[in-house]
Amino acid sequence: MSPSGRNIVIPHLGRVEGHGGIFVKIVGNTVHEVNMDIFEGSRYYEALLKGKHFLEIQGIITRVCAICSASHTVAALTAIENALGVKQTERVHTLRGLLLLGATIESHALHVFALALPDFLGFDSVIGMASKYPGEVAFALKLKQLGNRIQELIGGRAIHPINTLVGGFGKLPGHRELQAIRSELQAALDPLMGAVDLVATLPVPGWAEQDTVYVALRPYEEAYRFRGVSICTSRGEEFPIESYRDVVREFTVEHSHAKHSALASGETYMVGSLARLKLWGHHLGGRAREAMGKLFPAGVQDNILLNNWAQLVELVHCVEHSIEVCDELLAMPEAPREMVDYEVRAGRGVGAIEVPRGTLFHEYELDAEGRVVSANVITPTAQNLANVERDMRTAVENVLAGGEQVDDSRLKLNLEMVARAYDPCISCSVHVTRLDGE
Amino acid sequence: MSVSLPEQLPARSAPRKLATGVNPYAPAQARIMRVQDLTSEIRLFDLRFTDAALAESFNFRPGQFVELSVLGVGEGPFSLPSSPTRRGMFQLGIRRAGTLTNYLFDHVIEGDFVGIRGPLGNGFPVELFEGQDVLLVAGGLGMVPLRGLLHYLIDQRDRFGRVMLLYGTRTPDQVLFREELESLARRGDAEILLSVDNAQGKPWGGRVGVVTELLDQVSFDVTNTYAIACGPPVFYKFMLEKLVARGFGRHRIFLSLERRMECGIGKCGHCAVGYTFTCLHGPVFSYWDAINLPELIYT
Amino acid sequence: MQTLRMNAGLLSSFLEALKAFGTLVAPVERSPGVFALEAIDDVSQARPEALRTILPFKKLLLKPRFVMLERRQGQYGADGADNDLGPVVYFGAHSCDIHALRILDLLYLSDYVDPYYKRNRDRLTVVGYGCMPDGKCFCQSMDTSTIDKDFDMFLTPLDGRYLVTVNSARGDDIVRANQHLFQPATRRDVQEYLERLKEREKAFTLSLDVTDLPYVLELKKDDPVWEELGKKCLCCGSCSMVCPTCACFNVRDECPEEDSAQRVRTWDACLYREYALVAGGHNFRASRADRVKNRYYHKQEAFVREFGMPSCVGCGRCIENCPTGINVVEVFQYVRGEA
Amino acid sequence: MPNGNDKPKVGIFGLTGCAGDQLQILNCEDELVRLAGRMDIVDWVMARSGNDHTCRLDVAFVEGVVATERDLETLKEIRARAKTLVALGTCAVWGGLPAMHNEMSREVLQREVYNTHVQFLDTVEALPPTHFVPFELSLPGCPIERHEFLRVVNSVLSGTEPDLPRVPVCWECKVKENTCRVIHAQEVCCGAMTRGGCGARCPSHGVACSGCRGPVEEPNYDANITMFAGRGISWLEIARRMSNFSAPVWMTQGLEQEVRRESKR
Ligand SMILES: Cc1cc2nc3c(=O)[nH]c(=O)nc-3n(C[C@H](O)[C@H](O)[C@H](O)COP(=O)(O)OP(=O)(O)OC[C@H]3O[C@@H](n4cnc5c(N)ncnc54)[C@H](O)[C@@H]3O)c2cc1C
Ligand code: SF4
Ligand code: SF4
Ligand code: SF4
Repeated sequence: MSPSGRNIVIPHLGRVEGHGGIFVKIVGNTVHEVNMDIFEGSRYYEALLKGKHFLEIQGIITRVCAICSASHTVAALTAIENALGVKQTERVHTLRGLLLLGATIESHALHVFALALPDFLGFDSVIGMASKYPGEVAFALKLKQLGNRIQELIGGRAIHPINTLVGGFGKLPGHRELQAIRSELQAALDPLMGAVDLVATLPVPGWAEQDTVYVALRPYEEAYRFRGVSICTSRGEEFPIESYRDVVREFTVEHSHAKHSALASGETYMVGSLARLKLWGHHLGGRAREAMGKLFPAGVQDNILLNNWAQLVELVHCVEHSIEVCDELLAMPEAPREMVDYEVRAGRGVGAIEVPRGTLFHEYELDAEGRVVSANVITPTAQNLANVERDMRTAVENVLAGGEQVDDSRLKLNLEMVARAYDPCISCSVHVTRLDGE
Repeated sequence: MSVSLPEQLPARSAPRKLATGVNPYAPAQARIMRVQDLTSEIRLFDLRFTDAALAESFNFRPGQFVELSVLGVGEGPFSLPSSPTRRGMFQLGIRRAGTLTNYLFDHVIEGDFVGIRGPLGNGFPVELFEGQDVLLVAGGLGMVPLRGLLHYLIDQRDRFGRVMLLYGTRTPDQVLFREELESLARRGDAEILLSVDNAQGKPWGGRVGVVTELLDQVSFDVTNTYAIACGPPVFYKFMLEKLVARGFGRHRIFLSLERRMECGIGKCGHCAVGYTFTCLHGPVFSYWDAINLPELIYT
Repeated sequence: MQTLRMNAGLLSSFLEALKAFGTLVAPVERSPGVFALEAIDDVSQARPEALRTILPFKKLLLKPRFVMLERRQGQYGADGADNDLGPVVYFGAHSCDIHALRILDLLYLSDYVDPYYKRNRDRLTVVGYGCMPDGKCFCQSMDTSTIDKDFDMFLTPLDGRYLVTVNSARGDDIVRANQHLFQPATRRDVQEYLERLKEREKAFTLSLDVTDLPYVLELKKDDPVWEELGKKCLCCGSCSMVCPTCACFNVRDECPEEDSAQRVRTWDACLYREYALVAGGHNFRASRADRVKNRYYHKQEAFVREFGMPSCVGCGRCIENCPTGINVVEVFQYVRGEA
Repeated sequence: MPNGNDKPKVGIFGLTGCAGDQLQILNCEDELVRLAGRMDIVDWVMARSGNDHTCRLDVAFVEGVVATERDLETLKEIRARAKTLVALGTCAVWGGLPAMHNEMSREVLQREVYNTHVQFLDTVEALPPTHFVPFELSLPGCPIERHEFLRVVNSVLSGTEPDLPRVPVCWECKVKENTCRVIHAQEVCCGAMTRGGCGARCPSHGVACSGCRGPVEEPNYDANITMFAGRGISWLEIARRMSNFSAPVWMTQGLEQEVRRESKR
């Protein structure tokens, strides 16, 4: 191994959703090149949407990514309804909220326990981890299942919901089912806090620390929420959602099928659980607040590895909040179906929501017959990609600065841990597009 | 030697019971005693019921069949190539064709257990054949049910007149029970003529040509002979009319039909041709009855 | 047979009383104008006058899908426990339904008795209800518009009361356990019943000409009409699923989990492509036209030859549930060259 | 299948797709732990690191479409390694949404999406893997249904071929006694053309089937189209609903012409 130059290549990153690799070129103790190489094929869904009827959008766009299918569904419906001027009823708003909570429980449970924790505990997969931590793994799978059950109940299916319609729902969940889900959520809280205690004992390495700009939506009410009213940065700026294109600047890079994003200032930034916690963690209450105290004893630090811990805090919040939402729904009378009437008209609408991996933007422009004129989707992973590369660079340099001989496998693990901490969703990331205005 | 056979009941009659159990869908366990390859694609399985009483009492008519199953894999109807004159054991000649049969070939060995329901179907009306000449015509796998009948006739040789077998396959290596048939012919128990479509350069003492041509090789007294035909659809297409052309009355020709079957007891409907359930009213029909079915027999 | 009367106001007490004899199953309204047979607790939900439920009573005897035989961890399960519905009281059977029940009995209780059917059949109490036909009913033509056997009780609605026919020992048990609900029928009741009968006979608007139908079909075996129908039919099987006398099933083995095996029985229809397919790929009814033709021949030709009556009871379910609008009555008019 | 004590080696692969079928496998939480004891999952990038990318495989599952040259290479490698190859999901079996009917050409799509001069020379028209190599088994669904996947795995592990129902969605829909979307709501429901197994999920939620599981064998497209048109539904609407999945199989010539004619008007 020549000390002056070496390449670290991870051809196919494991335990992430989609297909990507990492290439790092090191000369001496400095990193010359960092590429998160995304070779996922494109499916061009957004372009294929052009000319489609708005009622088709959800069924198509949800299939950008399975893990995020409920999130894309809600974002798309919000954008379409904004374009058409459809007002959500309170029940529809509440049910969609529960759907998002279910999606977040499932996604976070999968990521924290099955994809990220094996690194911290020294296993190559959750299956290996199950041999030493059978109870924890079993609980995590139960929790993930519960997230799926919520999505099944509200969306009709755990992946690619079908019950979610523009203006309402095909079929509403009955009180019996809601009650059953509620009691399972209640039962999950204590073991979840047990997992928090276990994770709180794990040391978090410092080599990934770095000052970062965070972006998240301001919640629609004074509480920790996944739907918001404006875009906020950790530097105190605030922008209306409709101007998201001016806040989030996309650019294409040679080495990747996915576009990258930066702020207007040219700075890269991070969206996701850590960003939300940094900006709105003070809204948390109950057990979630307790969990945050345990996992972030010194407040939210700028270390991307802590995103895993932030997801765990959010898991507690989601379980707790889902119980409250179930109660709200149980207080409403049972009904078979809920749909608001609306008229088809030309319009443009944006839907922005906080999804497990960060802020997701959908925008559609419809013509007078309801056909798609333009579509634009900006996913959290695409927004994070530039920051991922920046964090990887720092991580490698910090480790090398330690002075000792560091072999490739150690560097590879560090790089993978950074990538995984972002919980990247590569399938989503390659579908960033803007259709209009050549 | 004379054996009494189960009665041929009219279909849609008073409730009746299956030898293998009160629940006609539940199989009785049988053990595979021996497995022999007849050809590369057809195997002969010797079976015996685990229940000793059932093993001894199991009686059937030539031409009847059983449903063989492996729970979790599948079930299928198979004719009995053995004769009720030989008790205790029965045989099945099975061709590799799909899910169940693949499993039988790839995973089932001597000593294993399978499920059997039966006997099913009407079987050949052997009482009619007494004192008469019997002409068996088989094509391909059609030899399987006819071999049971052949054994039955030979085991009670004095009750019947001439016993003739005309049997055709595509190639010499597809001739089922070849040695056995040759030795029966040598002993003079039956007049047996074999043919192949193509000898493929292999040693072959029989004829070369389609099986229908064998009919021209023998002479018979059609007023005193029953013809029993069994083979694939194309075989019927040519053979049956040829028999009629040779002077056979349609009611003197019997054949065994194949249809998709799921239950074997006249309930599931799959084998129904009109309202005739191949499994219950058949699979043996006279040619006259068969042409009166609303769908052609060989489609 | 015994004839009684019951005050209309007592219907819910009567239904409550029926619960003592098994799970009460009656038509309920699923969505406006769409009915299904369901087990009910709240007797006010019962809509016995509903002419057709989507699925007929046959689901109370053989479930659309059940496990016939099962082995788990080497242990064999009780045969068909999955299809054991316990005692059921079927309220709201119409005359055509009861005729259809007879046809199923003919199939399942002769020769080899189907034990899964029989177990539920033996515990099925049938309480009929007099209906008024709509434009899709043609039971009159099929000679199934009235019934005089194979039920336990039958309620015919008259003005403010019911004429109650008791037709079995079990029906008698029900009456004896609820003496207070019934009174002897009067001459006026009988008179009104007869008037209603006449009115009902007049109410039919749809009729199917069955004159010599089996032979007409025999003659029309190779008619191009079947090709035409084959082009129109979706082969979705809906007509067979909803038909009270279509009783075909498929058997399939499954390994749902490790160390477990099941033999599963599901409703099937001769319209499905795989119905007559055998190993090696030969299909005895490969063309859609043959499959459609088979359904009509089975009901109106073959069954008649075998049992002296057709296996269609004229309930109109297939007319109501065919998405593409194939209508038996029109089909036969077409076959006769009348439309 | 297992020889001696060797557990069968299994690989799970995703080509270009949404990973829904792999996720659905992960969603078999309880069963997966048990299955892990009976088979050795040696190559599954989505769920583990440290995979063996070269060994022989007893069973391989492939999800997604071939959308890049690299996908095709990967597919061929998997085929060469695997004894039993199973196509997972509608994308793998039929092409699914990525092969959706749309009149835009691939080059236009690329330009529309990326809006730059970046060239991705390796992207090819999305086609199902079944188009390129032979498969032993196909399991459609978007995503696949858990119970069907487990049945396939259990059958394959016990050395037999799974026998999955091949009846249309209408079978399940009728059995669930749903209100028919065609008859009672005049909607374009693809149930009669679509292979069942989902439990008629959409009609059971009061939503017409969009055909996500791909066609049954020999679907009667023409009759379906005629039926919808006969119910007063516009050609555009029919095409809108029918062209999403398994296209271009579902876009019959006749329908395409009618749509063109109608949109000109
Ligand atoms: C009366 C009768 C006698 C038969 N005798 C013999 C025999 O002696 N030897 C022999 O090798 N074959 C015989 N067959 C054919 C044999 O039943 C099929 O080859 C066998 O059922 C195929 O099953 P599989 O699971 O391997 O094939 P698959 O194609 O996987 O079959 C699936 C299911 O379809 C049904 N099925 C498929 N093919 C047939 C068929 N040809 N007939 C009836 N049902 C079918 C069965 O229920 C089977 O379980 C006979 C068929 C009939 C009707
Ligand atoms: S064929 Fe149609 S009308 Fe006749 S009994 Fe069946 S469903 Fe009713
Ligand atoms: S709703 Fe769709 S799937 Fe259901 S019966 Fe009607 S056409 Fe078939
Ligand atoms: S009903 Fe149709 S669209 Fe819905 S899940 Fe089933 S196949 Fe897919």
